[in-house]
Amino acid sequence: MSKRRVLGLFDGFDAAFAAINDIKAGNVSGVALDDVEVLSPIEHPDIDEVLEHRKSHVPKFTLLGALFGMTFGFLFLASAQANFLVQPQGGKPVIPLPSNIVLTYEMLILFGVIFTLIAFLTTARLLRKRNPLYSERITIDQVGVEITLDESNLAGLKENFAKHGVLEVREGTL
Amino acid sequence: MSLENILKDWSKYRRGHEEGGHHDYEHMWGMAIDLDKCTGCNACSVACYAENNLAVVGEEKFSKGQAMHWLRIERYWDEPDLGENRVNEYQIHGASFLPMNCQQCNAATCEPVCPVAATYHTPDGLNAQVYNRCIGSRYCSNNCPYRLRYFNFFSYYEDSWPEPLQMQLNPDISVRDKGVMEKCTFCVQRIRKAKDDAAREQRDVLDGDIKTACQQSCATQAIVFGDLLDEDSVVSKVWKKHEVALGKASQNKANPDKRGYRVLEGLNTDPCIMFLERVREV
Amino acid sequence: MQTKDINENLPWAQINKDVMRSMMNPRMAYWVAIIVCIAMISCAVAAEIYQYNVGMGTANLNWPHMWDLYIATFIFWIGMSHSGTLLSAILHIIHADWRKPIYRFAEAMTTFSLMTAGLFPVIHLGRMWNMYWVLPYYSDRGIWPNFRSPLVWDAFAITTYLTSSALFLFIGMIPDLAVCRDNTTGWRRKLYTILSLGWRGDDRQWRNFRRTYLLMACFLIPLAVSVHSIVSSDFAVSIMPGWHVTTFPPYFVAGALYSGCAAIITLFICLRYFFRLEDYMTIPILVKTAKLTFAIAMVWTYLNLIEFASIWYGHNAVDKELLIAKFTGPYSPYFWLMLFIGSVVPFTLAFEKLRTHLPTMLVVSLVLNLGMWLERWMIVTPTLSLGYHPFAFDVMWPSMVQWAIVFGSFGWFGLLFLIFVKVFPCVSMYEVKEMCYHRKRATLGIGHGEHAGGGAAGAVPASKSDLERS
Amino acid sequence: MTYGLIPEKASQCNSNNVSRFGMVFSLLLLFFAGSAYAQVPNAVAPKGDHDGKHVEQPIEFPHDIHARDNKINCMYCHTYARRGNVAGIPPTSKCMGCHAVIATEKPRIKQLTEYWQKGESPKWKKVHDLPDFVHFNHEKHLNRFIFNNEGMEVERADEVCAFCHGEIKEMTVARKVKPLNMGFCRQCHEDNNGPSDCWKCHK
Repeated sequence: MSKRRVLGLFDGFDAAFAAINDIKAGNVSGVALDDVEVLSPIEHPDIDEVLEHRKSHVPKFTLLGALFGMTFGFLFLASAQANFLVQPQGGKPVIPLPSNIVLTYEMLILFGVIFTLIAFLTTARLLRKRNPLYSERITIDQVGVEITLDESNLAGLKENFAKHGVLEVREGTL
Repeated sequence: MSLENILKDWSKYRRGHEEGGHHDYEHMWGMAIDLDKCTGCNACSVACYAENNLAVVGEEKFSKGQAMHWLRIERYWDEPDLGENRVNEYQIHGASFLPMNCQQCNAATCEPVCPVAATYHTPDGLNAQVYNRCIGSRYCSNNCPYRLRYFNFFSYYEDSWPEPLQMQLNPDISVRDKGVMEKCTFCVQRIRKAKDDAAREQRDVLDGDIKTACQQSCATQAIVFGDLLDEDSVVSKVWKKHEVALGKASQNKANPDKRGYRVLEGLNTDPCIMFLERVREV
Repeated sequence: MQTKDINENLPWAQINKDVMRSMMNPRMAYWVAIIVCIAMISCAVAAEIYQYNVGMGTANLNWPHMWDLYIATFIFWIGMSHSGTLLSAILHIIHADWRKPIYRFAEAMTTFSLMTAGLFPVIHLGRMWNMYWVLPYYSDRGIWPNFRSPLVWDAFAITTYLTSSALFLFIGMIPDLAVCRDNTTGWRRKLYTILSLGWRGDDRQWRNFRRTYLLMACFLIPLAVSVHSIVSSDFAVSIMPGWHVTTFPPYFVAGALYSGCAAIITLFICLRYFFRLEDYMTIPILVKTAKLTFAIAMVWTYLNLIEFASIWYGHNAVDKELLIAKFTGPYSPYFWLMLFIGSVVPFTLAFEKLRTHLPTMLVVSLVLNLGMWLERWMIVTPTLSLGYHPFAFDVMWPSMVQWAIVFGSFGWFGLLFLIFVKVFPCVSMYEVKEMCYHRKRATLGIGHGEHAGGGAAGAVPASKSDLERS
Repeated sequence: MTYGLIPEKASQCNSNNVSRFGMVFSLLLLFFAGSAYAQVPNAVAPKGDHDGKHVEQPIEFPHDIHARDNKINCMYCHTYARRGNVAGIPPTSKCMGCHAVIATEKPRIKQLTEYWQKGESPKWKKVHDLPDFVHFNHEKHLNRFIFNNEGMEVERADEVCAFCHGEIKEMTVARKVKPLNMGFCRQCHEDNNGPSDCWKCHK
């Protein structure tokens, strides 16, 4: 049984959500909520509700990056100071904490930001080839519902889409 | 390796100069300048120009304030209060002179602000300036309360030492190019030479081995130079006599015989040059 | 008169069209502006080449005036960079949605003024060809920068801030770049295809995007505050009177926000006028910005006053003498002018009539920026001319070389900004759409008025089908 | 003596006791002579190579004949090395001290004699030229590595010189074969506990 990918374009979030709620209620056979993706021009605060709280893992990376930046930053500074023997200056200690705190803080933020960026690029699946099922209307004002399903269930899905006033249905293979 | 260093010597690396600092000082070069002896003749300044390859910038730049006189004689005019009915027709006391060269502070404010660590403290207790490391941010000069650091605003080599004057340059000390900060070094080349000589003869550096150029040329011998760590050196005797000591920010002013003071001591820069106040006729 | 921040019934396709139009087909005036900027830059480059070859003395620096306009202008540009990202991040976190039409160019302003600011520490170096020694890199010579020096902190802070704010700007722009990608052809399409990183707007992308954007905003607020505190520690960490001031970090941050807000107003009016973005950069938003500027101006005034008061009552002879010299000495005309501009001129922003009148606002915002520039100059120079040691008291005025470089820096900033507005959307399209969407929902009594990041909003079913579009 | 290739103790052994393995080993080492370092007791040789250009000198002075074939100590001619900052170039009189009688018919010696008779000295060009802000002290280094170094004979001075000047005795005109940059100096200072104070070299 070959898998198909279907993109239905809706005129607004309400229609799209209604279609998804139908799927959620089990009215379309062979399509689970996990197969559904919503493509939209803006972020709708209800998307997470409708799609039942899919998780974002970015904050974990951010925390990791910040902790790494902090420890690495301090150890880097302190070890450079301990190995660079022209450090006795102004009667201050070789490893002065106040100034190292300033730079450690900067490093914390820098690595936090960089790790966040990397996490974003990977978790959002950016930097890959876009799949051909894409409509330029999505960046204007239409909301797309993209569903991966078995070929046999195609008819039922289309019926559901039509019921909720789909504007256009695009099909593609996986 | 670095982490090992940090863990092993953590307490040592955390010591400031109040607790003796990171390294044990081999010497602590210091000076005592007796202002009562100073006649303001500027011989020390000239000697400094000759010894340390100081560029002569010319009248125009000098008046603009772009000169580099490591040792400058500052003139202050006394205007004594002569009472209500007496007019100050002429200045009875004349000018006072204050020879100012780098104070070689132990807690130097110029050092921690240098972005590239071109200035630092040597194990001799000197405030070093490494010309070839300097990138010319001039922060050190801004942060020197005595304003004793000078900047090479131009390249002076050709103007200052036209053929054959370049032959008079001291080979033991670099000629600085534009964009570099410089300052009095306590004639470090002479200190190094004395130490090399002492090492060759396998002895310690003796008091009097080193004479800085300014000291050497001072007609009235107002300048005394030596090792403050050496109890018997002339300079430490003078310091002791006038109750001036490193790490001590104020003096007993009650006794007129104790004339010693250090410039702007209240800033806690802990300079290594002590001045003896001028004795005034009252 | 318009009372709403934005017309909620703006069709979404119209938003795309309007913003894309502002990016296309530069008019004659645009090219003239570009040429003017390049001419200004050439002045600076010529002056810099002269200074590089002859020496720093050509800038009329002397002993003890080791720093002058270069550092003052450096702080000015750093300050200018603060409003964009900092305000954008703060307003984002507190869900003030009126930021949405104006934050994009404000963030671009941040990035470009940082890029301008970063030039000045390099220009002011005596041996600028060795400037990389400030960076911590491994070398077999075993030498490192001095991590105690505020100048090294500056290098770290500016690098971090530039990286973070450029990333913040870029990440916030990704959905818009996808819009551009879908609506352009030729080199632009190629460029936007690369830059939009394959954005297709699916829920996974939006979810992670929001999180990332929020986290970045959270990082940027303390970062921006720390950056200008670090810049202030160039002075506050030193020992000199007039510099060694405890209130400097907040004072600098306030001054930074002040000049940045004024600059936002200037650019706001210019963009609104030249790109006919009246529908997006509306008067109510300008009024909000003006109110913010006024508030910050009063903070700045207050910090000035407590600085004077604490010096006066602190009774440190040297500090006090310097304060008196600022008010009466050779630099006093500029000091008074700065106080007048910084504390009196912003009162124009308190009047509804004046703050809705665009030409007045343009002039006021430019004057405020002049005042903030004077402030920086008055921080740097009077201290150098006085200080502790009486023998070193001196007065010095900057030479044409310095003025030319300062002048040219505005051209450099202008050029970068002009290129930006024609290559990237200077109004955030997707966020204006969100703003319209949420405001409309609020008007109709559904859900929240503002974007709430997927809170309880889902509890209210979206029932009216004509919500999203008019 | 096989310079620098056999460890100190082995070189002091009676040659009869040297095993075949030892001979093969030293032959192998000889094979890699180009990359071999001198063996100076209590010292770590600095690392690094440099491909310096050939310098045209007024007279092509053959270091190999003097130092290798005739085993003249470096300090015999560069006599200031042991008591001053610079090693110095010997005065022409020093050359003539030998060459008034030795190898007088050779073209280079004739050239030298000409200079001598005119009362001029050949204008030698500096090969190992450090920047002006570096103040290298030969005396200190010779003291550390030759005179105060236990187990070091003065005859082996060339091994110490080779630290920074390379195998001069294999060259005719000296060529710069070590980088002599700050990393080179600093690494050696670190390995041999030399001073780390900037002002020792830069002032």
